[in-house]
Amino acid sequence: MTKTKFTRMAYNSADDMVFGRCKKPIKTGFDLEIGSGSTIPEINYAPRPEASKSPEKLISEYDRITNDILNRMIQLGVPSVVLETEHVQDMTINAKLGSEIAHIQKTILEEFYDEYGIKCGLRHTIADIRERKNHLDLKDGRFSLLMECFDSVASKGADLLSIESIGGKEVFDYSILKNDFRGILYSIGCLGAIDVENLWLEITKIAKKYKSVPAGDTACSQANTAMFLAGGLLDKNLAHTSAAVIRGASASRSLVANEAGAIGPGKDCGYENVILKAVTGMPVSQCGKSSSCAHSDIMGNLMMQCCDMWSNESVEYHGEFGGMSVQCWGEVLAYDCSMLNAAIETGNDKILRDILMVSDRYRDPQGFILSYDNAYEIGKEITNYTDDTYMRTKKAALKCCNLLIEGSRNKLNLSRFECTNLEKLRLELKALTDDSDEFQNECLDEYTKKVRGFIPGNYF
Amino acid sequence: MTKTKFTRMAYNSADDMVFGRCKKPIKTGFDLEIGSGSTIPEINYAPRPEASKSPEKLISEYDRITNDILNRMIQLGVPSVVLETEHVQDMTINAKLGSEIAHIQKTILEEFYDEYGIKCGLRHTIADIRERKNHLDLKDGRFSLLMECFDSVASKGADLLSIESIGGKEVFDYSILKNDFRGILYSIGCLGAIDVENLWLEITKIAKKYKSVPAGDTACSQANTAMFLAGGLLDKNLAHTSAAVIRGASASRSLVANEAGAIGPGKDCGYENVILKAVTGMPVSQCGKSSSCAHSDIMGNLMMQCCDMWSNESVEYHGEFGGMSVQCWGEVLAYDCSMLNAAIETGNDKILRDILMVSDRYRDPQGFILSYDNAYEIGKEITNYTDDTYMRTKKAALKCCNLLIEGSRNKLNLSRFECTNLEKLRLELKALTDDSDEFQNECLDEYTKKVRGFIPGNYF
Amino acid sequence: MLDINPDKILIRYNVKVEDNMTADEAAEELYPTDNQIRLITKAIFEGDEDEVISCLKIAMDDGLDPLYLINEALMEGMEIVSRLYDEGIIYLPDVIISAHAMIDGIEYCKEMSNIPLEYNKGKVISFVVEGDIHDIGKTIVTILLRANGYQVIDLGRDVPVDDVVEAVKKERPLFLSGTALMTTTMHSFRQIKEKLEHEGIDVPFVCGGGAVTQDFVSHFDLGIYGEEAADVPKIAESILKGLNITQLREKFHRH
Amino acid sequence: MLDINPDKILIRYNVKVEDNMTADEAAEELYPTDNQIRLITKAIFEGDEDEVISCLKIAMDDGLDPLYLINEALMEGMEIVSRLYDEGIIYLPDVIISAHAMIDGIEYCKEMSNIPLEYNKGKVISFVVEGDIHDIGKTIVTILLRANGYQVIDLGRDVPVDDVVEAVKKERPLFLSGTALMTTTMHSFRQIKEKLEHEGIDVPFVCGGGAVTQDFVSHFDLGIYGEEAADVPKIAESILKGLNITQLREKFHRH
Ligand code: B12
Ligand code: B12
Repeated sequence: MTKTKFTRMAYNSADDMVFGRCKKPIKTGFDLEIGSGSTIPEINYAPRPEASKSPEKLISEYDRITNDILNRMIQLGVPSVVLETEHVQDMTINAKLGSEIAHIQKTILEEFYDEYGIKCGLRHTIADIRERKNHLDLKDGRFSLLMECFDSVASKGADLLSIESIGGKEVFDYSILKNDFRGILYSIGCLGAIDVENLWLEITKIAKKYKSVPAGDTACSQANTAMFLAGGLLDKNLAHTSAAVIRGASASRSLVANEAGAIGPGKDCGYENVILKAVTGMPVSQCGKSSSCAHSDIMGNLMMQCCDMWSNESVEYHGEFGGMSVQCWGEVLAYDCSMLNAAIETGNDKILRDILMVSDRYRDPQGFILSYDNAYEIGKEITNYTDDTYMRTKKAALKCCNLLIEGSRNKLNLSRFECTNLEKLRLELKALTDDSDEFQNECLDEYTKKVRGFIPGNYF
Repeated sequence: MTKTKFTRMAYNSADDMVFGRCKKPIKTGFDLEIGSGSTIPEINYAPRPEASKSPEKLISEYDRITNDILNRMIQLGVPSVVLETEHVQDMTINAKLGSEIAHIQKTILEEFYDEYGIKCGLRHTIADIRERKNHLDLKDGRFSLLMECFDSVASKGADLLSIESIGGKEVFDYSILKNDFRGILYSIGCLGAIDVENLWLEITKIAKKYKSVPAGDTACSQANTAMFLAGGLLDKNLAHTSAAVIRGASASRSLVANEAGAIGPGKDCGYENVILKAVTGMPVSQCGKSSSCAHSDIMGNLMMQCCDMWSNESVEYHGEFGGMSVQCWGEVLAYDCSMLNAAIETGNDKILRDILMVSDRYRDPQGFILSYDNAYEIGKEITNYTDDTYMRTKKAALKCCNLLIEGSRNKLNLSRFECTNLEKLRLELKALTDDSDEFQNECLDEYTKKVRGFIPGNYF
Repeated sequence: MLDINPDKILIRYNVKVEDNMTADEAAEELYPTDNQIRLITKAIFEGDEDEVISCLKIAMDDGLDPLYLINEALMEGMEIVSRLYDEGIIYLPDVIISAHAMIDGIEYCKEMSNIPLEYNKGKVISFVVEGDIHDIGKTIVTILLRANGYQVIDLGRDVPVDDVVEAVKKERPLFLSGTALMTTTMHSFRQIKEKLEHEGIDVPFVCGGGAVTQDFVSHFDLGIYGEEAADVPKIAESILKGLNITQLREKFHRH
Repeated sequence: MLDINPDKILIRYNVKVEDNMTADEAAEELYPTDNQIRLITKAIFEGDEDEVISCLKIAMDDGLDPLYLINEALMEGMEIVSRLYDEGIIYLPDVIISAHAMIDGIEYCKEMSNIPLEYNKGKVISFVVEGDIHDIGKTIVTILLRANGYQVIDLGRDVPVDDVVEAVKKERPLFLSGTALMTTTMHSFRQIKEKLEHEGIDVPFVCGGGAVTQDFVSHFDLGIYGEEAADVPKIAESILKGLNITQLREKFHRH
């Protein structure tokens, strides 16, 4: 059973949401306070291709990365920073490797904290290794392996624990390429939600044991896959209206982690986090403009609107004229945060939030949906159906459609193609039953047949 | 003889200066308007090491870079963009190579303009090739070679012409490592100023011939060398107070280009441009936060305060997860500009300007000096001594000292070392004669003896 | 809350350049004139498999040869689809639906043919490297190749180096298509290439996926880098035409 | 105009960690106890060349050996200077001034010595690559090496590959120190290295400068990458101690 139910919004109005501040700030790491009045850069990195040749090389790579980042932060006068290490498979499967890296990083953080008093913390995002060559293996051996890794990185000092869970991925991958929203909702609202709950009930226990923070999940495997397929304005793999609706719906899935005990800051790549913040009042990490090293989205500024941590998602470790890549991108993040913090300190946070938001509000349907006022509305749909993850996902999706349609009558300039797609989508969603059991039973049948590799036992 | 004299400030008060708008906007390229109500990203790049193996490879490298950048701008919905190509020696010495590249780039810009209507333009910054192994060769053969290259890139469609001139470098390099401010002022205020005038009287003629824009110079070889030596907060090669004073003084040198006919936007790396904008009302390009690919400064946000174009200075062309490096950094610039433009459109430009400025105002003496109000004050010193480049340089430098001393009594928290350095510096400057001829004669003598490679004939 | 006139700060180029023609109209202009063939290509375009089969049936009843129908109707229809996708007029899901209709059509033609009909332009092996589970790009590549008439052996994701090498040895494909999305996994490409070389197998190796860069791929001899899934069928065609690695790189390396 | 309380948004770590000791006090703690030697090291620290010479004179009059004075007083003083620079207590211009005083002192000792005195720890060739005029980094490297007792042959900037190779052949230095600040010029390093190899010369090649990355340098065998000018004397010392390339990289490659 999940623990917390979010039956009402954490904020009385959308306008109360700002960056750098949330209803439920947290303390962790070395003097870190997240969401209590300032934004914090969260720097992410990926080892060079050569570095994965041996465990020693990999360990030393993270050692160097960590030192480089902290050195640059000191050179710039940055008061606080979070480092995120996203595990690659080896580091999770071989928990000793992952935790050795956590240990080394934490030791370096401590040195810098002792010498300079820089506030800092370490997030480890465990790789979801439950995907095998032709099917998912969500509950058995691989599940224990995952938990073993969480346990050992937490024991070695990782302050924030996260995962990008893959529950529902098999059905999603099948459906998204066909624009089949029935399958998409089933993946997000049913399968995904079930798996997230299973995962986070356990992760929360481990976090408690070591006093680390169960930080949260993301619907990366659904909403970000869609966002990437949608791509830039001229890409033609997926209508951006579809991607926008999937994003809105995915909040329902990510929220389950918080219901199961996660307390934020959710993973940077969860663009749906702004909805989660509205619902839970917990701090969030976001990426956008300053993660263009990792990917291109079309709401780069907007994503700053309500962030508590601001992240570059990931950059390969290599040299640039201005230093190592992690230093350059870390510097961008640090200045972004400094700007946000200056706005907070001078009482201009809401104005800056709005400037950031309007600069992308009409750039793309995805940004429109995630504008904090709209995000808030989507959150309300979700809190209306607390106990039925299917219905709340469907309602969130429908709300997205309606917001977009309304928006398109106003300043949101949709292409003809997007309009057609949107209308089709809305009708398809409307036609779906309101009866969760009925929906699930039908889908179970249908997708077991259609999707090779969909094993119901992973969920039920 | 120089043409224009700036005897009074272009703005009645510092507060009238904002980003995206200037008193003397210019039109160029394909529908570009610079400084007339919106900021524009200016994207810079450097070829991969392999690409310089042959002229063909180099040409194709710029072809790819140009296409990549424009594609990304379209994908993001960016309305206007400038590309800057900084020549490497070969491209200038071999003017055919440089102009072939200009031609290819311009052709690509035209294609994109025709297909999408994106407003765009091309800057070529010619390499100052007048530096030989052991001495400078400012006036003779190499000067003509320079002008030949300006002529041919302009004839092939480069819209904006620039150079980072090196006049005075020999004496500066000698003096800076000894913290000898006498030599530093001589380099900037006398030698540099003379060379800049010689250069820009000619460049302006060429620009006129082809209707391209004589955009401006920078005191890179002095002020940026100092800034780089100063480095981050913990670096120990040069006191940041010295670097700040050199920056302020260097405006006097860069301004000579505008007196000789340059009409902006000055080169991105001229951090002194804000002072130039205050004096001339011409548009400026700046770099800072989003040029951390190229270098680290400690005033990353502040430099956005009054920019008309916003630049990444330079990034090596290579792959990142998010695309090619030029696309990723171009994206950062584009979002930054979009934020600035959204502030303009919603009438919040001054608030945002101030947020950006205060976020770095007290981070470092250099940022403090360049805060627009202080920059304006320095500009006033310069306009007070229009006809005497030595005196205006000295007065600007002294003004910097006084501003810093005053600042340090307030919120600018200087280290003990910086305070000592600053006081020494101020006394040294104060002790210098007010008689320009006397100063120049003495220095000519002194530095001819001291500096191997200082050839007076380069200037007189 | 602030609001803004977006036209002042951004341009939705997708809207701006959207053709006045609808996709249907654009396709209409491309259908062949022969009515029978036209109906089949149209059914392919519309992704209507039932319609494809029933049109094929009629055409065969009228004496048209199954192989002829594959080449002149089914493949032709799919070419229209690919072209409109390339031109940005239709979207990937449309392509996928059409591809399924086409594949059904081909199956039907095979069944109905008197002589055994082995229709494909060439065999391709496609996989995601060891340690990597990001497979949606690979799936798209596979679909587009099939849509263009290639037989694709899809090895799946997280495929061990040796399995790839074995498959190549066994199948001797026209080329090998590899996907990797992580810096830490793409070194498998190099291992595969070395093992293939060691076995003396000289098969073009096309590589792509999120983390893979042209520079990385350029460092090994058999490699061709492709940026988009849509490049793969084009590369395939060039390989069929006999272009060598240098020529392929010349043509497809954009950065 | 807005204003702000900066303590809320940034930390001036330089101010925060500034030692309570002044540079003079820190140096005071490091001077040797012997008073004659102490005076010389102090004069070096203060960069007072006249004082250095007059102290040396007195010491020699008292019978101290010039070579002994170089090693125990001048070099010792310079070591204090280098150490305080490394620790961030004094700044580069101070080092430079001290270095000049030390070099004057060495010259004086040489003059006064009965036996011909060739004092240096080793010979180093330093240059900026062809096509590159960014030379201030090289100048710093040169100064710091000299300050640490090395004899530096400074070839200047924009130095053709062949000139470097010739100089190495002629001078057979302890190592070669190259600077490059542009991606387009640093390939000279590779050329120099190849030519040296071709001539069978196996001299450590230390490379640095703005555009040079550790990855680039790691790709050729003789290369050691250094990030800061201050690393060069340390690398020099390690070379003197006989560390090989692998060990040097292990020690100095930070990224
Ligand atoms: C969605 C996503 C996921 C989804 C995958 C869903 C799926 N069905 O594949 C999920 C959530 C599962 C996931 C998980 C992880 N991910 Co992930 N993921 C992404 C993301 C955001 C988008 C990838 C995507 O789907 N793109 C859309 C598809 C269509 O694009 P594509 O595959 O690149 O294919 C296109 C082209 O490349 C081309 N193409 C593809 N193949 C081929 C082949 C040939 C021959 C050619 C020519 C072309 C070609 O065609 C396609 C369309 O044109 C990327 C970001 C990025 N920049 O790529 C990160 C990314 C790849 N992931 C990353 C990471 C780190 C992970 C995790 C390890 C994180 C973690 N610790 O949990 C885990 C993996 C766990 C594990 N077991 O190993 C990193 C990799 C960093 C690195 N080290 O290199 C990235 C870059 C994100 C980042 N942090 O910046 N991820
Ligand atoms: C100042 C500067 C100039 C000055 C040079 C002044 C001088 N006295 O050297 C001037 C104005 C002349 C100049 C000109 C140009 N520059 Co310039 N310049 C710079 C800048 C801003 C700072 C360089 C500097 O002085 N740094 C301070 C010194 C102390 O640092 P350093 O040399 O790196 O040395 C340190 C370490 O590297 C180390 N080190 C140095 N050598 C060695 C050796 C060894 C063995 C070791 C271990 C360590 C080591 O010690 C030092 C201190 O610790 C850089 C930016 C950057 N990111 O580097 C651009 C930069 C190098 N320049 C650049 C360019 C393009 C140019 C021009 C071509 C531009 C143009 N078109 O006009 C011209 C050159 C014209 C020509 N004829 O070729 C680009 C190069 C890009 C590329 N392609 O790779 C850069 C990177 C700027 C950018 N655009 O991003 N430049």
